[in-house]
Amino acid sequence: MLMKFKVRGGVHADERKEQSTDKPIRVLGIPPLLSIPLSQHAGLPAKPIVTEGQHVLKGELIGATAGDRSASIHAPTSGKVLGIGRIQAPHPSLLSYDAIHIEPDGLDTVYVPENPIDPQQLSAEAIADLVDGAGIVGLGGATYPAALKLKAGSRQNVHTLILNGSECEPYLTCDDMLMRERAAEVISGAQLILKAINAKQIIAGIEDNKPEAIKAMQDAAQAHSNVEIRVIPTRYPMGSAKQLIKVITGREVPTGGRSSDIGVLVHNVATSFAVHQAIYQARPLISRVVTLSGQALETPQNVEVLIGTPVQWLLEQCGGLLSTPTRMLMGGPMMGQILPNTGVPITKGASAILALTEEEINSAPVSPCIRCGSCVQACPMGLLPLEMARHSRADDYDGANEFGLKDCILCGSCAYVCPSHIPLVHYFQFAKGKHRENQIQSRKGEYTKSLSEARMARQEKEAAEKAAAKAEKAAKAAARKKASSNVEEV
Amino acid sequence: MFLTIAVLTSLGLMLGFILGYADKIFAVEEDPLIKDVESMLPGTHCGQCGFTGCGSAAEAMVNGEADVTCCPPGGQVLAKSLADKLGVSADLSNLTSVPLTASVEESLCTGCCRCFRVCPTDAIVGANKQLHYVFKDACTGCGKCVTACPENCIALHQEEETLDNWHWPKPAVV
Amino acid sequence: MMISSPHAHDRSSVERTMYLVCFALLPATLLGFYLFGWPAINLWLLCIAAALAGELLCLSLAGKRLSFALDGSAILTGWIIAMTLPPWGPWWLAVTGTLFAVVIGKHLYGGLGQNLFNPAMLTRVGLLISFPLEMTTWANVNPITSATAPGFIEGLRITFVAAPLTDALTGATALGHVKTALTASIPSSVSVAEIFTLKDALTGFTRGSLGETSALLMLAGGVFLIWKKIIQWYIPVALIVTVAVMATLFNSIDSERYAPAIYHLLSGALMFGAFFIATDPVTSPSNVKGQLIYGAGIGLVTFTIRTWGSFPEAIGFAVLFMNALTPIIDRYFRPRIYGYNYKGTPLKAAKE
Amino acid sequence: MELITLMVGTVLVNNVVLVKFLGLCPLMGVSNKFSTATGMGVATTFVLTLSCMSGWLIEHYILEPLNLQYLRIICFILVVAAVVQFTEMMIKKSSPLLHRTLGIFLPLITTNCAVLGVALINISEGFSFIESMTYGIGASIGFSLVLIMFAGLRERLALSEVPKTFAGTPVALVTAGILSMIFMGFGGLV
Repeated sequence: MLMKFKVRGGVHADERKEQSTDKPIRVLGIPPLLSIPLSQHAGLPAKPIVTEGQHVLKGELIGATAGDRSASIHAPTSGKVLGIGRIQAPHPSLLSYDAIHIEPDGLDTVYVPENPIDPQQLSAEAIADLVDGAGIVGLGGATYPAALKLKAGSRQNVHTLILNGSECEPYLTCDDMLMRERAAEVISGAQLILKAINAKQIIAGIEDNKPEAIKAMQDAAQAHSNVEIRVIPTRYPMGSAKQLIKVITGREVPTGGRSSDIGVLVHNVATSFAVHQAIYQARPLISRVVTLSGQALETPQNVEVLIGTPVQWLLEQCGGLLSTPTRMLMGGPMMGQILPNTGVPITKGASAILALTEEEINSAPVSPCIRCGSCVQACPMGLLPLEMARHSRADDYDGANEFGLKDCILCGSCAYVCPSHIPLVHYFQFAKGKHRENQIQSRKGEYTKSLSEARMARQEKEAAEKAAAKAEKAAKAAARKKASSNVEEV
Repeated sequence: MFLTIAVLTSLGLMLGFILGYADKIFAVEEDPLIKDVESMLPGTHCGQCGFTGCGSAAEAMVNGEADVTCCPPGGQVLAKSLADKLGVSADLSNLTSVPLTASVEESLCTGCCRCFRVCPTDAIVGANKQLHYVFKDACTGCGKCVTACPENCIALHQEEETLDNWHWPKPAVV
Repeated sequence: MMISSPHAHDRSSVERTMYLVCFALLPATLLGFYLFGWPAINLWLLCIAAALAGELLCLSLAGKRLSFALDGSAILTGWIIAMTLPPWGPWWLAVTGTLFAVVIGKHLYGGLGQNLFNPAMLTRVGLLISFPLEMTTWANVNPITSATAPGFIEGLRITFVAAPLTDALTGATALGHVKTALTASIPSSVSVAEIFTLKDALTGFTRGSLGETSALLMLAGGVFLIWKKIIQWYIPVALIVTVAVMATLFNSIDSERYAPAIYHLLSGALMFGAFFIATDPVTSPSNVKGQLIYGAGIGLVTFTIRTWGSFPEAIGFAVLFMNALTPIIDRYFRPRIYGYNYKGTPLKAAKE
Repeated sequence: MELITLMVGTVLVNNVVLVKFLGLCPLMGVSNKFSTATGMGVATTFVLTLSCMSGWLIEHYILEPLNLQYLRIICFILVVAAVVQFTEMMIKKSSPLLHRTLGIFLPLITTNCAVLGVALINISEGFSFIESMTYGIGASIGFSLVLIMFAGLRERLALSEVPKTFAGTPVALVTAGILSMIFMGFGGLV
């Protein structure tokens, strides 16, 4: 019975969280330049609706949703739009993407919507629309547009909303501090989400290494009957939605399905705080709490920072760098992306900026796999990382899929414990990419085949019609000649 | 001497009967391997494999005259599935898996309509004296339009790398 | 720049794994040196040197980094082979055995992590079949401090000049004695009582291979490795439990014919095999279910060959036989993937 | 009880492939893919048991009364060929995929020395009908066991970086040698 509520595998990374929890969340000022990327969420990039030189106010819509899977973006402060230009993306591919550049005027005048809404008697659909209008995305790191989840949740009968306060990645303390300082708003945001998906209860999962946060949330939850604070064991990757659902409800999300298939929806605590701000303070998602940590940083701390703030300015606000870091990361050390340079902007999904030294990364040259099986023990999804890597290295992506590549959540536990320091997650991302590429190619193959068959059919039809027309003309001509010859005989 | 002949022939006859009878029970039509292979080929009859159409290419592959990697539009995916189907091994090195697509240089196109007539998958849209455009999704990179265009304003390009179609490269093998 | 996540790592490494296993072998090896004196030390040094030489040769041929030779896997293989050899064996036995293990057993299959069979056991079985006499002359115990023990020069002469050892200096091991007694249809209860005393088996003061004599030190080394998470307990426990169950079962049926469990567990190389050889990560299955079956299989085959087969010590054959079955075990026994049921079909969405 | 020791003897102790070295060409030819190896194992089991039984019948009811023992090999080959043809038709009907992957090795069972060898050994050992059947089944199980085990090993070998000169069949032959060395451990079991 115990196994049902226990997460399998996972690792015990040394947390190093205490560096950034001694100081409260510091609200930063306005940077000299803001560049808000158009695609900082899962799905299609937003469509810019402002032009160069236009003056925008704080919280005004500057990018509308494009298509059904997208999210809108808003101006973090009042200022002049410098234009829509390319900017380096916080992504290891060194590619750049479009972003709206705003030069703040420092007045910070707030945009007041014409028809202010009364938060009390909002219907479920209204909440979902407001969340969509506020451009709220999952702030845990997946950046999936929250409104889509709410709409999907309300259609299927979801009975439980799980608040993800586990924050299992080392160094990250933004959720922890958020819960400590703003537990009431988090819970009121969760009530709104609960209403939007007409579920019955809220369960907040918080790891047992955050006692202050647990106490704060429990105090805030006293007033609500349908809220339960569940203390869960500290183990990476507890924060992954599938693992959290397994520990709290004992059920597993079917493969290929969504959590709403088993009546559960997971939202990050920061997301529910953003929902609270969007509904009660009519404040779209224009800022978020980011952890700044790592030994190469002068003063590690948590800051509330505007979306689009350049990382360089952010580091300067925190006393700059002690030494040049071996790697600058956005996100946690286990799933975070390496930053090409510090000119990149803070996006909605940026939960942390880490400046790590070699000692913290502890990388080493790769040696051959000795099939020791510690990666199999560490995998929370029960896959066989050594076999998947072996097949990916031999370019056999179907073979890798047979060992569960499509179920891999890229959490990094296997690569963390591999004694040979093999870049397993790198292999799986490579294999997943190639597999998707092959699928797109074969789908395109079928599509072009149907096109060419349609073309050939059309050409045959046209040839047949032409032949028929010619035959008919010839027959008519023959009939006319015969008719004329009859005329002569008569 | 007579006995041995009698025994052997009777044994042979008996076994022959059993096999003849068994043949009727297990009669199976000739499995349409060639048709199977042809249905796997892109079917655009583009001729890049050196055969007139996909049918003759399939036939050549089945009886081993052509290598399974002789079909560029199919790319590595097709070569691999053909190799599995025919139980042969295929070295995929010479097949560039990077798909090429045609694109029209707007400044040079005079709207002569020669290209979209030869395109096997109707991937080019355009009218007389109008600017022509190539639909990337429908284009297999067969290159017929490039030869057909008098102004040579059509060229095959590699897809431009964006954040969506970017993939992780393979880690350096130790 | 194309460095993917994760950007953190625990303290494990191949070197740490290999050298920790060597460290766990140290007590038994030192006891072996003490019991069998200088010839044992010579053999041990020869094995380690031959292993390193073979490794460096193959690495340079394969064009790989020569620093791989220091990752401890070659030294460990040489060390284990030394532990399985008869203590006063000739020098060429050690050198050919170790070279065969490192070159054919490991590098022919592609180097570390890709060999199909445990190199040490490959050598033990190979030598046992090709040089049965040398591999079964077991020197008597005479501690290095005692007068009768050969000195340094004498030790070199025994190892290198390899004059046939007089009968006075050698005798049968427990397993060998019981096996020959059985063929002369002396009931094993009698022959076991003659040769096997619990104290000797535990402390190691009995004839046997260079490092395998003391079951207690083996057990201690094994527990140390499990505690340090270098090996998991599944294979050793499965192996020991299977042998114990089979032995007590048959012993209860016919105590004359079949030896008791304690004899099987503490004699020969069973403890050594269970903790150090069967748990070789490269050639054992990679997940829990597979490891349990693998361990039980080795136990079963060991007991069968020891009881009915013609070879007294069967750990080598059993491990290699199960190594050959490992790819099949890995194929059919896999952990249940999240979101699937035990049969591997996806879980159905709840229809509330 | 006696039959069980005969069975264990043929499967493990004097295994047809690894100790008697019969049937090596399918071992090398078919064992690079697991599915073809299992298919081949099943086909050979079927053929071998049938040919053992018919071999015994022919020997004791036709050849001996008419003392035509010198015809034994020809008759056995005739029977084996007929049984193989029969199996080929059955496999072609039941699973065309297996039929194509086995390819040339299916009709080659006729020339598989294990099949004819076991049938002849049955006669020279003077087994009764039941014994010859168990011997046939034991031999074919031993053959399939080694074939499947070998296929598992080769599939793992296919992905490892074996040095170029040894890649493919040479390393497979070395592995087969090691396997027969392992099976020597079962010597004296029966």
